[in-house]
Amino acid sequence: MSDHDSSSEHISSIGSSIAIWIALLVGTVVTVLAANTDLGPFNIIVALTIATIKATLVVLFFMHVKYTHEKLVPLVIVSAIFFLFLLLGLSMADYATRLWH
Amino acid sequence: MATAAVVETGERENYLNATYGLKSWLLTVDHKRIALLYLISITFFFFIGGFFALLIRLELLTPAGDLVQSDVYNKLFTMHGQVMIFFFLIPAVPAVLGNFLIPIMIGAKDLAFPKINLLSWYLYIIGGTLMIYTILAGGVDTGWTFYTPLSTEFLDTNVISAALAVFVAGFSSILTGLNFIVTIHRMRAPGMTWNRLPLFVWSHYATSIIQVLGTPVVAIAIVLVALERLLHLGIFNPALGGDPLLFQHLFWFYSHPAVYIMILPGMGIISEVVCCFSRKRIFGYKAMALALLGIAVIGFLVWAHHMFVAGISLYAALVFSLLTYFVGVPSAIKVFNWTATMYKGSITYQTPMLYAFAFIGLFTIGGLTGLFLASLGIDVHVTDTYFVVAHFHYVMVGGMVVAYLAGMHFWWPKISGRMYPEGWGKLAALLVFVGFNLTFFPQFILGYMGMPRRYHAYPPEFQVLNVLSTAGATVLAVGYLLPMVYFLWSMRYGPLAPANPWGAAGLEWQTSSPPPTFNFEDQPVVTWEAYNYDEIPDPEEDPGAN
Amino acid sequence: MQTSPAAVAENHAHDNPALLHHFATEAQQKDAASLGMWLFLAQEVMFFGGMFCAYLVYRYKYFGDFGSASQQLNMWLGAVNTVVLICSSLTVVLAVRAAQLGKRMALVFWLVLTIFLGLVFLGIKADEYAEKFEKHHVPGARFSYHELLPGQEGKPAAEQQYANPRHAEMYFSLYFAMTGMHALHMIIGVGIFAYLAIMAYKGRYTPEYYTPVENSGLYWHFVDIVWIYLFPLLYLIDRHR
Amino acid sequence: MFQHVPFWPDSASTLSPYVDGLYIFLLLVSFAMTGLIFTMVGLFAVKFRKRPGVKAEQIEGSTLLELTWSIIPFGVMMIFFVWGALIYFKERTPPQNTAEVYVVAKQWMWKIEHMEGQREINELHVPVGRDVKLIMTSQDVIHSFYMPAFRIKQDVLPGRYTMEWFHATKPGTYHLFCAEYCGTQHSGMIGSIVVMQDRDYMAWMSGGGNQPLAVTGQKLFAELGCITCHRSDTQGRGPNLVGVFGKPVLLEDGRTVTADENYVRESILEPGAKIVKGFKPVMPTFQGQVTDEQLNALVAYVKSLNQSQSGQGVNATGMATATPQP
Repeated sequence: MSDHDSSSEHISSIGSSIAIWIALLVGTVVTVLAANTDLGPFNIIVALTIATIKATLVVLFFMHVKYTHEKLVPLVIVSAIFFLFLLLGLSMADYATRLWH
Repeated sequence: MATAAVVETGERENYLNATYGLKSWLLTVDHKRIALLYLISITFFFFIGGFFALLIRLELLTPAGDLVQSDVYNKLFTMHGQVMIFFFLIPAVPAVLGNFLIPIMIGAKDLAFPKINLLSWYLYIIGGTLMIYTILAGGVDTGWTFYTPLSTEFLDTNVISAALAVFVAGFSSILTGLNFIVTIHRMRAPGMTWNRLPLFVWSHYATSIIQVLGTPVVAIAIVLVALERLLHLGIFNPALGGDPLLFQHLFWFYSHPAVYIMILPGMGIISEVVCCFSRKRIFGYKAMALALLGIAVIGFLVWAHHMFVAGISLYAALVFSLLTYFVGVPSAIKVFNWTATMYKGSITYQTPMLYAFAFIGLFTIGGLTGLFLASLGIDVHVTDTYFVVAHFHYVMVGGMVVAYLAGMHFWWPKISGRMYPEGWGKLAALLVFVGFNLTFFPQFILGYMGMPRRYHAYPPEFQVLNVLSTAGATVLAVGYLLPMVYFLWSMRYGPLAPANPWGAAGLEWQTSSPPPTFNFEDQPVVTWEAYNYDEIPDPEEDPGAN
Repeated sequence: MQTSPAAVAENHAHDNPALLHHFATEAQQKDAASLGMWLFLAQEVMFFGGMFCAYLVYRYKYFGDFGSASQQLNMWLGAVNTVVLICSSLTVVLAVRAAQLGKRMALVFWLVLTIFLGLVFLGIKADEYAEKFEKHHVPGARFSYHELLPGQEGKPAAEQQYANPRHAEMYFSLYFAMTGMHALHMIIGVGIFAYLAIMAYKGRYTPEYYTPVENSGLYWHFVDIVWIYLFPLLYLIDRHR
Repeated sequence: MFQHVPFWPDSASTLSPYVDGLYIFLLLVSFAMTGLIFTMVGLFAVKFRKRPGVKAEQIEGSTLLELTWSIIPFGVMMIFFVWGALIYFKERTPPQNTAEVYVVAKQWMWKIEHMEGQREINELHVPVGRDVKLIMTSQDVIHSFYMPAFRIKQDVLPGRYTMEWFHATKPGTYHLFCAEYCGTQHSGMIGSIVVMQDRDYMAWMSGGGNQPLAVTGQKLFAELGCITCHRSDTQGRGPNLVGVFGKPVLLEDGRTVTADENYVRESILEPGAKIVKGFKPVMPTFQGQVTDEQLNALVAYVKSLNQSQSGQGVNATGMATATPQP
């Protein structure tokens, strides 16, 4: 099996998995703390940044994307995010420039 | 390798006669059999949708709403739209021809996920059953667009079952697209590089991207409409401060690219057909492949051009109008390159080629009138009129349905193992072309005169053109019925088809007609470029021609 | 341009019963399954994306009212559920690892633990929903809402400003749509893992063939990621005021 | 100019010639393009038909040609875009000092109110040669107010105002259509636009003893008690509304918005949404207490405060502190 050039052969070590798990827990705590502190307009930015870091950790390590030899999986992820931002961005392009506010 | 074009006997084992019995069909995981299951089901829905269309045209024969009541008329055009779009146009080419041909064209034994392929068909059937239920239970009159708040709060017809039907059919489409992408990436035969893929495969790759990434958005939008009716969630409810345009944004995010789901596979077919009957390599292979991907991606950036008068911001309208013109460039490349492919060819006029001529012409008109609609100043006048109706029928019927017929005739020998009658085929092609233009060209004029769409009664000055249109529709109906009759006839009485009746390039012509269950006797190894017509001998005699 | 994976090992011996007839090699089959799963998840991103788009539009329009309604949720329950989901993601990672190493009972154990954590999450969610019913915060005819906007508590009563109940109802519509769709995915996930646990107990999965475990794990992680965004977006609007 | 062209629609507004002009340009380009493609396909089909002994000549493609037929169409399309955008801009930006007409759409009729107080259903009488702006809203679903002879339509939405304007140039009776599918009697939601000479229009206007819309609004303003806080002589608990309309307003949260029709409407229905700087959020909502027609009257009244009392109202500088906020 080991000679297969497959995207899913990485066996994650228990230590690194637990490290990521702790990082995710810390991220959750920080999210809650930050949300209860007045950071002005940065509250939402901080919340989404932490969420994105957590999501990235899950994707890279728990979902093994960091270890894949395959360029296709990152490409699929990037295109999903790209098209999601198209949806959000171009919709907001309408709402943010309407004159009825 | 093209010497495989020896006439074979029908007794050879193939996917059709490998096993018998209803169960062997309903539980099959063979992509070719699933394609035939789709062929039967989409044909069924095509004729249901066509029947609604005929009733619509009959009603519009006279200015007064005299044939049916307005509520019935509203149900007719709604269900015509929903049946035709979700149950015919979107699945037709991918699920029938794509399903049948993609694995063979890339030299694979099957799609990557045969069971998911069968699941797709069952989802389609469940969605279709819900649609039939909707029709039998009294219909639905939301318009195929389900616009809120009309669909959520002001109608008491079968909106939820129609929404569910579309939702389930949507997942059938997503799974088909997913299957194609994985198949094209992972299942290609040795030597079948990306640069050697037939454009038909490229077109399905581009289509699948839209199916996978676009369909879920309309799925959730329609689920939210159903939940709004069912559980009184209020996401599109103006009374809660909801914006009715939000639904339109979500709906068109998919439903504009959905137009490309319908037309891109058609473009793939036309590329195959034009090359074959010109006996030439496609002009500008890379540009053609890139244009397909370009249309698919840019197609996602233009959706709000359906909303120029809906109350979106002026600036957003400008941006979307500009982006819409960007789609024009790859479309222009395609039309010019097909034309250039014919240059210095050795052209014969079999039925598929006649449809290809028709496609190039009609798609040109459909595309150009799209530029009218993309132009903001004109769109304000002609949107929601018959101009739009004519435009999208030129693209969807003149484009997609004509391409589908081209493909059905082109690959019918491969699918059924029999030749269709060439003379009847040419007659039907002529009827479709004439009938189509007579039906829909007058509607451009009606639209500019200001006749709104979805009207079941109209001012008398519009009658002349409406009568022309209805007359055309009857011709078109005959044009559609004919192929169904002679295809069925040919299954029994048609002459046996050789492996490669057209002398065409491509792996699908190197296996027998019809192909064996696993497509090839031996794993093919590809050593040639796509459309190597210089290396393929012209068939000594065109079995179907004259 | 790469050549096709099918080019590898044309005459590969079909010794593995899990290798389907139309694949040339196990690696090809595995890569196909993995790519298929990722495409499915891409589809899921867009599915939830539609609701996130609606959320973005209305939060932009009705920021204050959304803040008020958000504070009707129990932040601690949301946080606990986040932790539960993160733990379940870890157990899934360990389950996949156990499958890779061929440890059958460990695999069953981690799968069952994942199911348990999933059920804890759903239980807490159900409790939150029940509270919404009691407080009439469920959209519909019985909806009622009379709460201050964020940051109004300290003001004199005459100046206190209340949230627009209609916009709060909009918030709760989104809340139920988004968390409901997420919970539905969780329920499906629990069902899949129950099936996997049974199959794992029967010894269906080996270090050579554990694709179902791996792909279900990807699905579970995705559902986790959705929640990682839902938690701050739904529970933590304007909490500091 | 097109009266004698068969199947050409009436052209009766200042905008029509612009739209027709662009349309004809697009038609010419399209005919040229379609002609080119049809000719080429036809020519190639005949000239290069299969002949014994003649083989097809393989051509890989030509980047130069492909660039040519990408760039030239793109250039032409940019002309379409800019030309169309200019017309759209004209359509979407009403001039100053238009006559204003309020339109309320419902399934399946158009209710029309003139500033002078005339009301009509499914008919709109307008004078020739004047700019007319329609301020439209819907009581139920989305409709669309379409006047083909003026080449203009605009969707009419529940919950907010949309506008369209025109300048009729030719007396006559023209079609009014609902262009957005709105339910069972959609095709019955039609009417007529009657464009009249000034003299006839004045005669029509003077028929019946209606009171102007702004006066209706003024009465409502008193009846609903708005006047107790929004005083016109001094600053009350709510902002002074004199001279506010059409001006930028500074809000409590630091934003600045323009006091247009939608703003006034929102302020009545959702007073808490935008608080004017320096005022307390004490105004109750009038959601559900005023009809769309009454809202129109109130909006008309607030607007009228600009003209009638301009001497008093303009204390508020450019950045008015006064708006219809509590």
